[in-house]
Amino acid sequence: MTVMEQRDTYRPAPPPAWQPRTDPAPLLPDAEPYRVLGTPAADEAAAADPGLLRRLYAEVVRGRRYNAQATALTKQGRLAVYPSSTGQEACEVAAAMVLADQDWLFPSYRDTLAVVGRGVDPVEALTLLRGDRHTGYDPYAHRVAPLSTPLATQLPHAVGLAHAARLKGDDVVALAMIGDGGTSEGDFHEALNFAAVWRAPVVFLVQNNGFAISVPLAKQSAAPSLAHKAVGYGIPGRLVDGNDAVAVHQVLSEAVRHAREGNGPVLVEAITYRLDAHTNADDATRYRESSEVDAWRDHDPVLLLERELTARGVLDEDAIGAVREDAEAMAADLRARMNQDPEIDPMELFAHVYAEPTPQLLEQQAMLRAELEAEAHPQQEGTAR
Amino acid sequence: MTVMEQRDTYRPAPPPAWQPRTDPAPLLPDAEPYRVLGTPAADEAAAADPGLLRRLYAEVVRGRRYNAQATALTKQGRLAVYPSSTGQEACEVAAAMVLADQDWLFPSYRDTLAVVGRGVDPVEALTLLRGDRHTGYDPYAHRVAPLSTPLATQLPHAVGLAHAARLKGDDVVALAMIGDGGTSEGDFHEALNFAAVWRAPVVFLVQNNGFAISVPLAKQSAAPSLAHKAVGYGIPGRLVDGNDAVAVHQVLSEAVRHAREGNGPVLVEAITYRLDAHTNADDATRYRESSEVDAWRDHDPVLLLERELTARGVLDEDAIGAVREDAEAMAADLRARMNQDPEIDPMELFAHVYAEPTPQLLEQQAMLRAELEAEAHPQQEGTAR
Amino acid sequence: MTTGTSLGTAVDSAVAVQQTAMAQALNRALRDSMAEDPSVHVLGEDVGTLGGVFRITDGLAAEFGDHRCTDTPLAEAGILGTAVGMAMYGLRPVVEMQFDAFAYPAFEQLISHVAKMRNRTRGAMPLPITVRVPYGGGIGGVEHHSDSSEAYYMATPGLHVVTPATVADAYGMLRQAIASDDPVVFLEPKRLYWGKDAWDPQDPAPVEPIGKAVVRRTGRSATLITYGPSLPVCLEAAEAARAEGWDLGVVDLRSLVPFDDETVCAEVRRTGRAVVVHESGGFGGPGGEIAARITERCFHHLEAPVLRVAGFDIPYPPPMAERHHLPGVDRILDAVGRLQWEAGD
Amino acid sequence: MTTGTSLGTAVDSAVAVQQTAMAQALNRALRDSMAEDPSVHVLGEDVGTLGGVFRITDGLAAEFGDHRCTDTPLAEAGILGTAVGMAMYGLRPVVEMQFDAFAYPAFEQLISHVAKMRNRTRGAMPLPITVRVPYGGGIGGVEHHSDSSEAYYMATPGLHVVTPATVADAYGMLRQAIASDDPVVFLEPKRLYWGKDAWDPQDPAPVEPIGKAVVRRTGRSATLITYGPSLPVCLEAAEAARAEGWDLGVVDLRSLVPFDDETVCAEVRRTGRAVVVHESGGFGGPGGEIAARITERCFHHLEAPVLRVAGFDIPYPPPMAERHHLPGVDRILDAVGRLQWEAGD
Ligand SMILES: Cc1ncc(C[n+]2csc(CCOP(=O)(O)OP(=O)(O)O)c2C)c(N)n1
Ligand SMILES: Cc1ncc(C[n+]2csc(CCOP(=O)(O)OP(=O)(O)O)c2C)c(N)n1
Ligand SMILES: [Mg+2]
Ligand SMILES: [Mg+2]
Repeated sequence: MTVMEQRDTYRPAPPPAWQPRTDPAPLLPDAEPYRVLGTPAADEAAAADPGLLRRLYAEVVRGRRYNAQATALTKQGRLAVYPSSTGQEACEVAAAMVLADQDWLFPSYRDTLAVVGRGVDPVEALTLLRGDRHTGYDPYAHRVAPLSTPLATQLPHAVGLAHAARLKGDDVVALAMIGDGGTSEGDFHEALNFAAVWRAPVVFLVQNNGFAISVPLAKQSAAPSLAHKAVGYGIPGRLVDGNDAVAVHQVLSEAVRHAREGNGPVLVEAITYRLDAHTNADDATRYRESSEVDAWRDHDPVLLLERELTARGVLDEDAIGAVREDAEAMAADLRARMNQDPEIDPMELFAHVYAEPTPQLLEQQAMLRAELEAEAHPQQEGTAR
Repeated sequence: MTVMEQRDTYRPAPPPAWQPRTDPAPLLPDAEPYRVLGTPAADEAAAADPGLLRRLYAEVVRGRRYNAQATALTKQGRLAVYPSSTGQEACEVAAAMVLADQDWLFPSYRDTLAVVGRGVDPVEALTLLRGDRHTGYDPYAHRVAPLSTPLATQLPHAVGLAHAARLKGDDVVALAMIGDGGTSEGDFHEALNFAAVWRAPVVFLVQNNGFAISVPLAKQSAAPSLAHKAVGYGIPGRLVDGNDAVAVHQVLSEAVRHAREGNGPVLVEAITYRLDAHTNADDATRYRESSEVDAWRDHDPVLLLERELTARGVLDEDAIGAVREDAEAMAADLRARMNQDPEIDPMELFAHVYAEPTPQLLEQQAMLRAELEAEAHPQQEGTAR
Repeated sequence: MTTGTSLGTAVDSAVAVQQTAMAQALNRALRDSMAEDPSVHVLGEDVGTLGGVFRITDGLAAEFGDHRCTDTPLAEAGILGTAVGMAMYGLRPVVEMQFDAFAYPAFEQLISHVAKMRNRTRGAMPLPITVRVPYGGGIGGVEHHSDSSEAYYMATPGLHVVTPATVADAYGMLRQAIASDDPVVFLEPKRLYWGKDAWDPQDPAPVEPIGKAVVRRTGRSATLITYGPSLPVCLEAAEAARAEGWDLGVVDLRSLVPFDDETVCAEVRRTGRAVVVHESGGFGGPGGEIAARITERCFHHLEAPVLRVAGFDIPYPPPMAERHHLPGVDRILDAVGRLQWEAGD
Repeated sequence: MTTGTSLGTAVDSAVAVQQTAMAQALNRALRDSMAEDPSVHVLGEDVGTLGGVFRITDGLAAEFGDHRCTDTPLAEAGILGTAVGMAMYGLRPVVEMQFDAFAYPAFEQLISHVAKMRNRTRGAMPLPITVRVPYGGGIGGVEHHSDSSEAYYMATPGLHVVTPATVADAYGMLRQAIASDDPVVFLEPKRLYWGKDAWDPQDPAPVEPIGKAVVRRTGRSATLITYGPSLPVCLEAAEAARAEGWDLGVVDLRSLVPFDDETVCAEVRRTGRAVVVHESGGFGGPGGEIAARITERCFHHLEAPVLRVAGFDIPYPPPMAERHHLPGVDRILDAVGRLQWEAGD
């Protein structure tokens, strides 16, 4: 058929593979972060489960106290460093609470609180930051992956684990935590994409605390919101007030349910603020005004809950006092236990490099053992030294 | 102020940093790929610039012929490998045409056609695939970066270059090309994000040809469209029928204008199809039905233009014949020149590793020189060998 | 280039056994591992429907299902990173990197997690992951398709780094790698993929465990120490050396980590002379480590310094120039000739 | 740990000169480079407003503007990849990687583009990029904050790999690196950042060019060969060795690529004994290459094999255990003691 003959049969059409795909509309986040406290939704929440609000309050207060205690421990030289989540306790606490026992948490280095929330011993959760061990807890005991220092790298792990569990037919959701800065890393992108394509049951929680160390969000992203990234993977993006513990709890619970029911991953962006410096070693005055910090102090997660609950008469001074006492007891225990010198066994350096140490490692271990013995018993040495 | 006192002043509010950010709506792509040919928009296009349509047609036909010739050269052992863009010529041709002289092109390994479209000598554009040289052309001569084999890695280069030009006050737009598969790489994400934050004048052109080697789009992404990724960076995403050369030309021209005027990057997804196998070494029947290929043959970019232009009376058999002859001449020239054996200077191995060869490289070069001399004059050797 | 010459005496005697290519043996190893152990999962780019660009995973998706042999999205960090998560949940992922240079995007996952996870968790969370990396040149590949990246992996504690050079080892060592509770970087010499050897897939010959070097040829004059793609070249060189009056031994390292000091040093102590041969760049490449540790252990047995024949310290050249870059028989014999024969022997 | 002892005789005599920390000298080098050459741009995480987590870029954004010293989004491949593009357009980017292990995400860009671009384009497109990598341990850093990654970079042709160990070199070599038309991986020993030395920022002492090693201490008995964070340790060891009757020389390599065979071999030929000392893991680390090339070149001058003292072949340990891992004075002296003194001398 020549072109001229084709001319009459010319039926213009869109490209053949083209079909209207998923509707993007339901994947897009709302324009405003979801809030409960101080809104009519708080009535419902309080009516539906008044115990939950009190539990959230107690946990947020404990979390705040934990952060303060850990920061104090850095000053006493008992911790090498502490990246505090002060101001972000609502996210930390809710992330741990929404998971079922068999679910997995994939924390970033700032998420000690969420780790402790899963049941990990508070001291074991801190070994990394104390400096005696890397991961101090058995990840399988409470289904908590190691705190991840390389940003965003734990996200693909969460996807792989959730995918594997699904392949095995197990009811497991993985919740992976990351900061606003971390969303710029390639691993964030790859993890979300794999999860979406595989429909893996993963909830990605971005705590947008406004800064990556000194770098403000405006230098990190030009997106309408970080939750808007979700549509690019074909998954729902949700935006929540990260200082409103009840709202975070609701949004994450809903996301976990969505994932658990086989609908694939969800991206949640929680708008929050880091009230402390990046770590005890950081000087936040170099990059932000105290007026900004003050504005956020008034939107503090502890305060928001306290105000709401007292306004509702669910909490009174006595109840608040009891919660604070409980937090003090936790802090005292942590302090006491962290004030003990951890034991270091130098031979452990070689213990877990491989299942079986290589001949080379055995040689090195023998060398170190000999050195330590010579140090301990200098008189037994053959040479002058 | 105690909590109880605060109770009365409790004014619930959204998080302090929260402001309504960019409106996402204008960033989202239309639901259907933009088309011109066979639609009323074709009237306008033909009226506005009838020469453009004919030029596009001539280029698309030349491109098709170039692809066929290069593939034939692989069979004759004149090229090591050729990743054909047969079926995708509309994108290749338009990408080169929309750029001004001072602009830069960042091609992927499949984009030899676009490289040639910028003015690079067709033989120099093929050295990489012939195997005598890596990049055969001077990137500065026509402002074309080397063909990039590692997928997506050239995208951040485009961003950096465009950013640098903007800092220097130069009017330069960078157009970076990538496939659907390449969008899964972390570098894609990082490049788009940097470009968006820096408002760098970059146009990202994704040729979605349905496959990454054997992997179909459905295993690559669950997004409504790849263009929907744009909103996650706060930049416009556009969707176009990639086999409609006029539509691609319009959308890319508009994107280049947008970037040139300082509005930042644009992400364009062109829906197209690779009619040939991935490369001459690939067997596409292992992963797709010929019926699918046939459906696309009917939506071929050459055919779409030919039908439109003949239907409009802009082209007749003679004109078509002339275009084809021109393409044949180009192919004959390419064939003739590629049939000459390229010269290899083994000493060049050491020439461009550093500005000045290291002492170690000089030693190695001397060794190779001695070997080659011994090979050339075996009788002059001292030893038996 | 000689590939697939019969290696080892055991194989030499089995005359009736069929000729099998290394690619087929690798495919068979994956299949047998998957059949025996349902926790073995293969993932990578094009490994499913296509069976991999080198066809190493051919037929696995059809036999075991897409969920056992999975075409992933195109993102190497994502592939290895999700494999980490899968291993955390008790699976044994076998990851294919399509070409050596395309493993680099996964470098961070490999170095900071795969290699360290057991250590980071004090043994609680081992990662039995096999990372298959087709490596090396000699196949006429364009830019970025012929890297030798073993130096990077060798320098990373926590990884096993192994590479077969024979068909029997391809099968046996891949089975071992998959069965290992440690992460293994399994380097597959691309240019040996289609080299054939007498090897019976129905009755695979047992091979030495990972961590053991094998003396492929005993010799009295000097010892060539090599691995992977350079083994056939060394055997050819040893054959050619006879004409010079040299009786060369050839050691196939097989495993770079762990390293078999014992076997290597026993040979070198006997001959007193050694040349390390590999295709990877010389400077900072594996040969430096190997030569240094031999010297540390065998100094007083050495008649000459341990020499190295390696790829040049340049980016891998275009295909038409690669023969100048790759260590060949002549270059190896030249090095043997420099082993200071006047000094002793 | 001793840092900032006065190094070199020239400095010793300049008593009145102010004490300057290496971090300050690096900062000064950036500032002077930026002031002299408007094409020098600094980019990285937190390099702007904060001045970097180690304060090496302190004040640069204020002095030269955000566009010259830019806080990037948090993505190392993106940082290095955009730097490649900037260099293509004629700028001289200086990239800061916040910690050694956080350079790994940029590995692909470094290996496949930065190292190769000049070669890929036959000289047309050189990339004058400086990649600053704070490296090594000894600062009590948690996991992933103390890696020594020099072996990876050394094994990559196309990169220069250098590391200062003195305040004067920190300034001088960073200036040279930025001025170089080749890409330079500039390794900054973290634990020497705050070590001070007599050095005048107003009148910076000239230093040897990149590619030259410097003999920091001459000795007759044996030569310690080292670089970066281990230099002060070696100088301390040499001092302590006097008590044993050993007169040790110390060579500061400064530049791993290009490597100064001449200076190193001249020293070793004189003493006949050498120990290579570095903090990076031993197996597959820089020491293997160094020992092997010394042996190749100086075999008949050697009374003993070139020994190595290095970090163990383990993931970097937690801070409270790092002192056991790091090569210290005793471990160096033990190695010197094993240099077969009975054999000669
Ligand atoms: C891959 C990688 N690059 C850089 C760093 C250094 N670093 C540690 S925390 C941090 C900022 C993280 O910001 P964000 O993700 O917003 O988390 P936040 O600290 O606010 O919780 C940086 C750059 C790192 N840990 N990992
Ligand atoms: C980083 C990297 N990983 C893997 C490859 C191997 N590879 C070459 S082409 C290709 C598929 C690319 O698909 P797509 O991006 O859709 O482009 P297309 O081939 O369709 O033009 C793959 C996996 C590569 N070149 N680079
Ligand atoms: Mg943050
Ligand atoms: Mg494609």
